[in-house]
Amino acid sequence: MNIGHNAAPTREQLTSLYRTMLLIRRFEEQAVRLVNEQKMPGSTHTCIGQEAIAAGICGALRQGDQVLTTHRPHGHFIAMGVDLKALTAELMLKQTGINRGRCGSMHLVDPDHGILGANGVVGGGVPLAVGAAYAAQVRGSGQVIVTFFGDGASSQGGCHEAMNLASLWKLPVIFVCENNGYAEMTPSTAHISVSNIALRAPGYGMAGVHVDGNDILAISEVAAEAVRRARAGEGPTLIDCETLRMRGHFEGDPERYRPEGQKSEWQARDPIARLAAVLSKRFDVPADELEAIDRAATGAVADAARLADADPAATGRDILDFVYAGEAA
Amino acid sequence: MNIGHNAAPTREQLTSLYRTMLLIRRFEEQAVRLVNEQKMPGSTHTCIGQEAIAAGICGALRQGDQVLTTHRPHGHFIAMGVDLKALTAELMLKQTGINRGRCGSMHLVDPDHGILGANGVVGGGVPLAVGAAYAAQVRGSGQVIVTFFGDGASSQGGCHEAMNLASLWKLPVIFVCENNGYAEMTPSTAHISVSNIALRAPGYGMAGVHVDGNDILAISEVAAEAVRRARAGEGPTLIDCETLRMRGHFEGDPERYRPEGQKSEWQARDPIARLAAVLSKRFDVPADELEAIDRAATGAVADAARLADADPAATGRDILDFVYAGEAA
Amino acid sequence: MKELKFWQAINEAMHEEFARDDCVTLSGIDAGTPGGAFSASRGLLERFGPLRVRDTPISEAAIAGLGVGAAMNGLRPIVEIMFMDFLSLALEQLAGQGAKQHFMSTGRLRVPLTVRTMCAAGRNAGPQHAGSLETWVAHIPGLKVVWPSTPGDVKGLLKAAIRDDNPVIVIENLSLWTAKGPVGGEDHVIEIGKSEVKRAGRDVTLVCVGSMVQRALAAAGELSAEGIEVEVLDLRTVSPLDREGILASVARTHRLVIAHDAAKPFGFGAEVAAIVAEEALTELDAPIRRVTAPWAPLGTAPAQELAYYPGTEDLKAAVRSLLG
Amino acid sequence: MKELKFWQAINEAMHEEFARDDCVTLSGIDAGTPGGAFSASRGLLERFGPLRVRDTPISEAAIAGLGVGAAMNGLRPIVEIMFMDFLSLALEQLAGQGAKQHFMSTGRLRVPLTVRTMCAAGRNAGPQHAGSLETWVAHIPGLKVVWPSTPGDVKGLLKAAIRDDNPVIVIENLSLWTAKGPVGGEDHVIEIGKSEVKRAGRDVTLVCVGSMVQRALAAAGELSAEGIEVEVLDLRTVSPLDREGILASVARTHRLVIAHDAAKPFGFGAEVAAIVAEEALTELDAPIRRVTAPWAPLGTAPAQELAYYPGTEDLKAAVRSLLG
Ligand SMILES: Cc1ncc(C[n+]2csc(CCOP(=O)(O)OP(=O)(O)O)c2C)c(N)n1
Ligand SMILES: Cc1ncc(C[n+]2csc(CCOP(=O)(O)OP(=O)(O)O)c2C)c(N)n1
Ligand SMILES: [Mg+2]
Ligand SMILES: [Mg+2]
Repeated sequence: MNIGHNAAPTREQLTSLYRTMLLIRRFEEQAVRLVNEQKMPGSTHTCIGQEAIAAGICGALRQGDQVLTTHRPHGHFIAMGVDLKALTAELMLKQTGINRGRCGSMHLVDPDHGILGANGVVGGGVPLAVGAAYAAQVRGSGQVIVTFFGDGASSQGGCHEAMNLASLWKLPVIFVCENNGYAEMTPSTAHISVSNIALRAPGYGMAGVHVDGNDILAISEVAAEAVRRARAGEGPTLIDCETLRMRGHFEGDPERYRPEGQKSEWQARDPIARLAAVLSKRFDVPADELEAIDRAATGAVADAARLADADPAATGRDILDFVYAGEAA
Repeated sequence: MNIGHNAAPTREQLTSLYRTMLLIRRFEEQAVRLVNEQKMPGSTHTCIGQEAIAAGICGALRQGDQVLTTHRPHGHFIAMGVDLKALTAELMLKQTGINRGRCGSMHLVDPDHGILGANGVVGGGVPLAVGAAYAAQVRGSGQVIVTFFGDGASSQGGCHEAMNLASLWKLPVIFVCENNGYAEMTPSTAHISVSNIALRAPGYGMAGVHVDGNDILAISEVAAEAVRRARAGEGPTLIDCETLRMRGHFEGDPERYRPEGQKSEWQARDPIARLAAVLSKRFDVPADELEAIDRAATGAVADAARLADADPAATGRDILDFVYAGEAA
Repeated sequence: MKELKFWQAINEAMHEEFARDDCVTLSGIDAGTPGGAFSASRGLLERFGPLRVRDTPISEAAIAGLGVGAAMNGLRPIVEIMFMDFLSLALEQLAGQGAKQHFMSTGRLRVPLTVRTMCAAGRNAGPQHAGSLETWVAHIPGLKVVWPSTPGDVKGLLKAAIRDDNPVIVIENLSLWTAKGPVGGEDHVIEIGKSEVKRAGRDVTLVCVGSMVQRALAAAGELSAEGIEVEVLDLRTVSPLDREGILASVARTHRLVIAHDAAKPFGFGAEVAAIVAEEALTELDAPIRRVTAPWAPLGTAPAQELAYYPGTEDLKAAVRSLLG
Repeated sequence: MKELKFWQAINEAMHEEFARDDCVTLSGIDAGTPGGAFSASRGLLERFGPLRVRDTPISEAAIAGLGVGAAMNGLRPIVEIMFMDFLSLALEQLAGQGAKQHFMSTGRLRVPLTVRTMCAAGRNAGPQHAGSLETWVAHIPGLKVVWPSTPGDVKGLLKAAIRDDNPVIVIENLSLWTAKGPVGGEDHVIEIGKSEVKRAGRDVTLVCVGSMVQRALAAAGELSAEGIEVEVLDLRTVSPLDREGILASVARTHRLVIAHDAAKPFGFGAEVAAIVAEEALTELDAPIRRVTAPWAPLGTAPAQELAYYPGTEDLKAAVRSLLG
């Protein structure tokens, strides 16, 4: 779905975004439970509170566009329409997972749905996105490439190098910083030297926008313009989305670093509740329609988990497959 | 010598800067000849046209301050007062060179004169400078650390990481970009996405200044203020010095990439001639005094070369010395 | 002797060295306020203050450069590269810059730097988080690399690293984090470059390091019941390797197995094998055997990890195969 | 057959592969307008245009990432890391990202990337510019590493690298730049992973690669006059190593010397020695010998470089010592 630059979003468009955001929220809430039940080994990073960014940015893309994301990737995968069952199975490290249990939460990759990968290495995907965008430019494929990265990742040298290059070559790439207040246990003020990363855009001769990361309407508008620019050959955009990670860095994080009252303050800015209010107030969407969307989301993620749970765990038998392309797997 | 923030420079100060700049110019001209005579093996990068930057920045430092520089380091070494004979001997790869012929032009290092090293790796010294500045801060040594780097080096990830960190920690470091129009054979417009690197300073919450790199008065003023800030604990400054490399990237470079008329245009901005004009017009320094300075410089570099030339070439005997500290050399 | 967990031994070593020398500092991601992502730096910030103990941005190149540069200007810093995989991001500053400063300056600069880094093998950390990449740094003259296998060893080797006037990389296995063991006092410093026989045996030398030592000891214990006596040689230091220690053990046993979690080609098993093939070929009564990870990235799933890393059974099979 | 200089063979290989496949691109510092800092890409920009042939900023991580990402999205890119030393800056994108994409995506992504990089040994380029660091990449599953020794080989191996569906690092010795030799035509593609006997001999196998092959052939020629016949085995590929080729040669000669310009520990000499010690120990009539650079950074001065790298005399002495 592509919300036009100036066109006001329609009821259908917003309802669809609402559906995506709820699907992400319910998926993540379920992931928390599954981690606690020890059904998702390894570390799991959820994006509760950040759903509007995934929904809004990915919602502005079209078939063929590509996304590279981070160690906190579930929202982006869902917004790109991956199969929920295969996704859940991967997080449960099942043989039937998207990546046969090789990747788990942090290294997920699903090119069939336009996702060139989560990344276990902070900032690792940003240079890759510029490469994918270069390929789009050379091939004239019309693709737009999005790379999500955290406030923490903005301090990686590779991000800087990639932004300079992308701006110079006017590549069709969008840099989306999910500025969620923390890198692990360290608050952003202790690891980045600016309040928002979009302030770095002028230093690359690049368009930069700072946006409320919990406001899906604002994000969708910014995303549509960035996509338009990229597709028109006008070059990259750097978008800083101000948000807050509402759960621990990983599930199990004691979160000792939270200032008092922070979460309840941000609760009031919850992106899903805000969109629900818009839908009901501005578009007169009845409460039971919103509830039906929620029920459907809850049902969909539960179905996925039930099916995935029954699947066989990944085995050690095929660990040597796909080391090199062009060899028998 | 330290030109105060607001105080106008004195005749003595400017004469001293003139002496330094001429020493660098004559040294580099001689280096060109020595390369042509095959007396300086390896690649030699000269800084003709850029002398004001070395003289102005290093001239604002005091004993104990430290400098890290690049593969184009001669000017900085001379401005920091290294022994001309030992420097020349090193470039000639003599046993008596500063680094016993191990380093040559590109990897020179002379901590006894406050220089923690040239660098064979573009941008390689910038993170080191931040480390040295951190040590200064912890030890309360009052030192200021300067790191020179090229326009090309600004695209290195390590520079970005270092700047973010230095700004966050308010380290006593000065980032000096010698923006000389080219990185090897590629013009700056083809490799950096902004016209001057100081435009990146706001993205680090850092002070940034763009200065005419051929105007010693302007550089001295900017340098004095940056040093004051660093010493006062106000944090780093990013200085972009606009200049032009007047010779090839290395001696032997055919310079096919030069637009016509470029050099003659910049000849009119020659930093040494401009300072000579100031000295004679504003300070009534007589022509013969300026000539004497020149003669002294020419003589000093010639003496250094004559002495160095007579020294024995570096041998292969001691190549295993100083691999690890604390072992017999 | 007092018993401590592995991470507590790291913590104690740092506390002691911080107290002993004002020039010791610690910088790393989450190293300060949170006391380390895995608690190893707990209490340092409170005790030694925010100048000496500092959280950094996620900037591995700058973290390494910070350490090298600070060491060049009078500190004796410890920096953290959270996982060994991320040495890839720090390698220029360590191998290209730090390793060469003493050499290039003909002795006038020193880089008394300690780099702490973790190996997350065995924790379902997946393809980009659990690498055993000691080869990258062990190949570089000017660097040293140690890899302790017990709480006592990590304390002694970390203290040695901090006091060493050269850049030393200290690899810490997360899988050993809560392993308990006796730990020496303030003067417990272990010499870098020396291996230790962790179990003596006459039949086969089993060379290993870090968390592999536990698997090797388990294998040796089980094989002993079969009448096979394995000598477990814990290298402790991956660079420089202890030639004398290796050759002495092979001279006793005449059979050699080397085990590591890194991929086989260009791992330290190759170097140990080459040393023996050069200097003690005639001592060998059987081919050398290497037991290593396969030639593939690592999968995340438990069964994949289990199949990937050499286990006690693999070690036993390799030892037995030499005794035909 | 036509004779070309080494750099001309590189140039011709790229021209041919660019013409053959629209997806082939080249990015690197000075690669475009100047035609390469050392002329290897001459004429490509003019012929194939500025989209496919491009100058990059001095950003080795982004250059590598550019290549990997472009390969993941349908191109068959060539990228340049000017000198092998600077692989340190690109290593995460190559080893941490590029090498694992095919594996992680269970076969759905491919990375048909070629990385050209130079070794400047022997040109007074100094401690940070002349490294032989093939170990860094040869240790990584998912990557391949080739190192040609002649104009014919560089053409054939570079073409093979470009056509390969995996990331391949091609190392080019600047010291061979103007060496002339016969070069095959458009279909001249050399299989990656296979060594070549560059000179047959019955007494000693001398394993080497790249510019060392010339020194080995010189040594073999001189030793032949003394009645010693050396078999010079040019590995051509450093990863994966040609086990069969190595073992077959050792089975013929029963004596093995390995020579390289990299430091000895963890160099490919260790891996070759280990393979033989594992699989052909009983074939050996003498200890294995490695002839390598010493355990030190490199100095710039000519005499220092001369003393540093193994020369023909060192090779001859090593061979003779096995026949003593
Ligand atoms: C290069 C690198 N360094 C360190 C880590 C360990 N690590 C994993 S997530 C994380 C924090 C990332 O913060 P941010 O980029 O803000 O993303 P967020 O977790 O907030 O979404 C760190 C330091 C890593 N994975 N990669
Ligand atoms: C990391 C790295 N990449 C490439 C090179 C090769 N190289 C040497 S000098 C140079 C150009 C540097 O340009 P700039 O930083 O503008 O400095 P200038 O030469 O103009 O003073 C390049 C690419 C290098 N030495 N290091
Ligand atoms: Mg964050
Ligand atoms: Mg420049």
